Amino acid sequence: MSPILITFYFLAAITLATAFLTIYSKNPIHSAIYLVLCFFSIAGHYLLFNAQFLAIVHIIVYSGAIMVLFLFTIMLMNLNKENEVHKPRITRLGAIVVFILMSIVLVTIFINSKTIMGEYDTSGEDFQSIKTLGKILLNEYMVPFEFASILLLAAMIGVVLLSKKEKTEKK
Amino acid sequence: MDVTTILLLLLIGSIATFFAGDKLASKVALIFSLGALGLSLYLLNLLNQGANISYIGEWMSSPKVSLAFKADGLSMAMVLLTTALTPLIVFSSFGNSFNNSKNFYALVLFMSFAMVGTFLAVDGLLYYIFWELALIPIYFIALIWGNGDAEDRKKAVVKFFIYTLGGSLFMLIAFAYLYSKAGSFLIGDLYQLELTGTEEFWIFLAFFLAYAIKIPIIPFHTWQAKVYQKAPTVGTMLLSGIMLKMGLYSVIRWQLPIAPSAAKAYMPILIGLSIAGVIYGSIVALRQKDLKKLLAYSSLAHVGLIAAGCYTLTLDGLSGVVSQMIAHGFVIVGLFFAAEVIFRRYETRTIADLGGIRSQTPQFTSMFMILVLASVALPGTFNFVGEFTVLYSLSQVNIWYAVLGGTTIILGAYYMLKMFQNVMLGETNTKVFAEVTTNEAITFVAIIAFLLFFGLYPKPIVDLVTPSLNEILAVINK
Amino acid sequence: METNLALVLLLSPFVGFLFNIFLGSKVSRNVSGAIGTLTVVVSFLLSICFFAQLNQNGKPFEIALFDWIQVSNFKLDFGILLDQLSLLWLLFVTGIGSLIHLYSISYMHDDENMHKFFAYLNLFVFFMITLVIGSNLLVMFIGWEGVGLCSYLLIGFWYKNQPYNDAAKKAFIMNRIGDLGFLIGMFIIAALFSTLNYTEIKIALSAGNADSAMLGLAALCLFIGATGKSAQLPLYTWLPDAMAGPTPVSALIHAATMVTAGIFMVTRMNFLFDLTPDIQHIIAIVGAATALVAASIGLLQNDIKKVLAYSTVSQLGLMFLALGLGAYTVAVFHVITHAFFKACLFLGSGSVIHGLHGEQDMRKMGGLRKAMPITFWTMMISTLAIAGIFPFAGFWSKDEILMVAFEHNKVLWVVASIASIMTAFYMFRLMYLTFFKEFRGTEEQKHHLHESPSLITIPLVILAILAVIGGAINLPGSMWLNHFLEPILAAKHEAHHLGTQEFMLMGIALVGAIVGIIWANAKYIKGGFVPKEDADISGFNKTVYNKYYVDEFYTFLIVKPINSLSNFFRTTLEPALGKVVFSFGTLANGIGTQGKKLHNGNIGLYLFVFVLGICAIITYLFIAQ
Amino acid sequence: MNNILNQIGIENYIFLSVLLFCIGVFGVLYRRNAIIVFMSIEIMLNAVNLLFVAFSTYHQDAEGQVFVFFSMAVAAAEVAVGLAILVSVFRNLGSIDIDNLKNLKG
Repeated sequence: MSPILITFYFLAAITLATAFLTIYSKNPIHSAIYLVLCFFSIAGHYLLFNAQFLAIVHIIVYSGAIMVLFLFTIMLMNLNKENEVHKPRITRLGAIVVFILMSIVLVTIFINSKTIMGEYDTSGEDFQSIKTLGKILLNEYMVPFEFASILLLAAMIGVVLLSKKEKTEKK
Repeated sequence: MDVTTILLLLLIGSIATFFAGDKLASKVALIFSLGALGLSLYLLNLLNQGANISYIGEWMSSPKVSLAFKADGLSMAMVLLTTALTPLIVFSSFGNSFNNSKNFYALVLFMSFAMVGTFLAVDGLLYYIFWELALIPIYFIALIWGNGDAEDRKKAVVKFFIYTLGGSLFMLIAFAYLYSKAGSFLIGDLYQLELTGTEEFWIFLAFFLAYAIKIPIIPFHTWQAKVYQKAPTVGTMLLSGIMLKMGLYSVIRWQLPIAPSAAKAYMPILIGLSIAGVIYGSIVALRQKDLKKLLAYSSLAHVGLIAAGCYTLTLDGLSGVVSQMIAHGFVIVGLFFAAEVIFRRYETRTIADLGGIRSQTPQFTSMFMILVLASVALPGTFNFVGEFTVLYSLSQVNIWYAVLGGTTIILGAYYMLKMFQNVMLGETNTKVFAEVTTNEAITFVAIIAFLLFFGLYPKPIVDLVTPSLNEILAVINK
Repeated sequence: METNLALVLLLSPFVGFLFNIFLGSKVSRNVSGAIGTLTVVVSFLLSICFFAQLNQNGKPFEIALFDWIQVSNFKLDFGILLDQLSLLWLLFVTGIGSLIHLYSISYMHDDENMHKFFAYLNLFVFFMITLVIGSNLLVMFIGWEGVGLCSYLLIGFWYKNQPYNDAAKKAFIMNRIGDLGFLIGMFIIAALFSTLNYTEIKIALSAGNADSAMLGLAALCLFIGATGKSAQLPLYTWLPDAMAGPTPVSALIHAATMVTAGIFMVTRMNFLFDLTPDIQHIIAIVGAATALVAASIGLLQNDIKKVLAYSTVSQLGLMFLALGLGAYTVAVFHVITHAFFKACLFLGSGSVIHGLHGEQDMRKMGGLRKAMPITFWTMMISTLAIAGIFPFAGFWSKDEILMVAFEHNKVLWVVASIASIMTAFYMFRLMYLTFFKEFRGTEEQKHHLHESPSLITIPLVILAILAVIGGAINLPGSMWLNHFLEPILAAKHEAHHLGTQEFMLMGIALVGAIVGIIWANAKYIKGGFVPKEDADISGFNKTVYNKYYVDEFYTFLIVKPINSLSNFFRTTLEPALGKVVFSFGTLANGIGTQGKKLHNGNIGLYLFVFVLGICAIITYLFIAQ
Repeated sequence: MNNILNQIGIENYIFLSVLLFCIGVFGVLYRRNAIIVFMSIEIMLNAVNLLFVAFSTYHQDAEGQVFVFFSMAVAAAEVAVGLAILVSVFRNLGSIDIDNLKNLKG
């Protein structure tokens, strides 16, 4: 067992556990906190791959921006009570069955597809440093990159419109 | 100069009519439809001189669809039928006033445009588009300007629309399949396809559903009578005079040559069904209470005979079919117009409420009488030429077909004369029946003159269509 | 030149028709009548010219005017053929036609639609000429249908009366049943020989390699056509009803000309019928049966025109009997003599009806001899002729038929003889009831009794003269008609040499006719018997009086079922078919209604289905690989 | 530079991603709270992103990472809009229980 493998198992365990707890916690606040942990562990995986740029972006976007949004929303709705009514038993049972089914299907498929994969090779080239990625993003993916900004702008405007209190109803 | 000019003229006419405003609409429509008639006569002349008036252009590359309009004798005969009837129909409606007449006449011209397109297109998908396009204007014409209770009318018209559309979908499927085999929608490529027996059967069946509903062949006729009754007379004329000929034309142009061995194999069933339509339509017509419905069923009977002629797969059958299509187109338009003339004066189409008109209006009586006689195929009218040739071709296949199909001359005389007696004869009606106006008389005279002239000298029409029918028969018998 | 003359001959009545239909209402009645008559006279004169020419050189005149209908294996032209047969027919059609036109000027003088009457009459003559002079079957068919149309128009001439219209419609439809037979016959012939031209068919037939079964079928179909037009069993019922038309129409169309079209056609196609002996038997039997049935109905009719109508049917039956026995000339001979005396009888009855202002019931006539002497005498002559009294025209022609029948088949001879005796009886019954004894009508009618004007009586006199001397054209000695028609009818029947047997047969026929007359005399003159009111007739007499209920039988067997079938189709089958179509719509609707329940808005459920769907798709894709 | 996968193996990442994804699915199906459902969706998204990065390393190619970058951008937008919708739903219904959102009923 190399240290890297141990790190992987450790991170994987955290990822799965926190993900599961996110879903399982009754208190939305707890869920959110577990989710943050989950995201951090995923960022760890990225670091393990030496994908520094993504790791940092991930932390900024998910753990930073998105989680803050979640938390704000939860606070805004005052949902920190454990008052959620559970779904009917049959639905929960169904959910578990579907979960297992999905896992089996996907795992079986990946196991069976393994033969197609080749050896792990090392090109030796630098393909994922921030510098390289930056070049790729602003050359080949220039247009999609700009579109992404437009998308974000549109989302922003949409959100403002959506969350504005409707005055027409009162009139 | 090629055939697309007719299409363009009609389309422009339709738009121009729409923008002409309600007051001028009918006149603009008449001018444009007359123009189309003149143009098609000119093109016919060119065709007879041997000029190439077909047009083939690119449209879509994938799927490969081209703007292919081919004019041979058969197509030109049908185009002439359309362009000759359109001005007549437009002119016949001068005595009526319609709300929003600009829309109305624009739709009439648009329908004419679509029908001419159907007769000319030789690319499967293009043909299909025109075929369906023709349905849209008649839907609105019948729905908006029809008569009778609005709910009833809506029911009948929507049923008609969905029924015919549903039938045509099978045709689309057939075309899609044929395209997958041939890689092209062009009729020439489709003719050359070598299909297996099963394939031919299914393709034939798909075409048959589309055409049997449109023609209509029993038992697919249930939409017909109600729509004819509810539609405004102009709509009824368009439907019975031209639109149902689209089905018959398509049988000759598309169904038979593409799936000839199926047509040969199922000939007895097809002819039997068509002739059953003749007898059934005649018998149902006997006891109809509504004038337009009676004419609708008479149309069913006549068209049954025409369809039977199509499926004989002989030159006589097909040329008789073309003659009979043209003759029937004119005579049924005339008869519906007579019903309209009566309606304008008496506000009713119920046969029991009529009678005793003859003594008040000798001119109208004579013209109506001639139309009735033409419809029962009296020798000397064009209908006789058609019916004789069709019955002859049936007798060549099997003499009993001719005997059974020939009952139309007995039953047809029975219901038409009964109708005429109840509508026109008898003690003078208490209500005043004004003599026909000049406009009305012109319409009648034009129709009658046409029927009598070609009844005595049908050669031009037969000569026009024979070469193209021979080509089609060559494909069928290859 | 000849072509032009032939065209004038054909089109002259048509011009009269056009004139009367378009301008008739604008000119005076007499002008309209005169033009109508004149155009027919022109045709008559031209027929005489052609006849004289043909008599001289013996060459028939044939010309094809223009192509008409073209089918794959042959072409049909609009052809004219003027040979012995057609000219013979032309002569009496246009001749009697002219007389009847002349008669109509006076007879129809008070009718508001007189110009229309002449228009239709002219049109009829036009179509009749077309029928006769066509050089192929299809041109004959134009005329054939055309005269049917004119018959329809003229029977229903008084269109305000719906029963008259019914009669007209009935005539047209009955004729059309026959026409279908004619059409089918033509189709078979066309299929066999690829032509409809008489001469070409004849040539093709003489080659003699045609399928005899098909030939028989063709002959039978043509004969069915003839039964429709010539009012034979089983299609005769329209003719008595056709008496609803004005009397000149009955005389022209339903006695002298149109109804003989069937005989013309069979004679025309004699070469075909000669090859099909089975069909000839059928024709003979049908003819004899018709003669007997119609004569027996005629015995008890009270309407003066109905009696004449049944007499016409009966006489036509005799002609068909002759045709069936292959004696075409004899049939033609009887057609001509019959045309003379029957036209005269009808016109005479018209004169009587005219005199009585529309009364047609013989029970309300009587004693008219003194008031209408010319009418009486002309009708008397014709009655003697039709009864077969020596030496009037009818004697010769009817006697020939009986002789031919005697030679071939004794049973047919007996039937025909009985029919002749009946004829003599009912014709004299008609005469006695109408002209003898006292007048039985109202006082007012009696007051107005008068002889008809000269325009009516002149044709009567001419026709009566012809009825006397008409037999001369084929007297047993000279046999002019036989010789004249020889080019057309290969003379199978050699002229009878007048032996003992022939004289004996003539004697028997004469005695039979006299027996009939004496019987009538005994009953109506000596016994003073007047037929009972309708309600009082009973027993077998009632059956006969009601024409054996044939009309009722047809109504019950054909018209009623078709009408109830129509009702059934209209009220039951049509909606049922409609429902079947609608059921597709109902089905789609039902699927929609059920499917709507799945869309209950529960997002959880949607997600479940969604995920399961993904699983299924992935699995499928994986397995498919 | 050594390929990290030589030591861990791509299978491990695949299983990790699959499990993570399935947990996300489970969450979506299991919970009624719309926010938690939303979080589950984020988990699923991350599982996929993780796989992208793993394969990017496997192929020694940056394309996968670029794609992840874009998907993050989209996710950010989506979360913002989604949460805004939730807020407005909450404002109107006073609850974000997805079983209450039944207006889609046909």
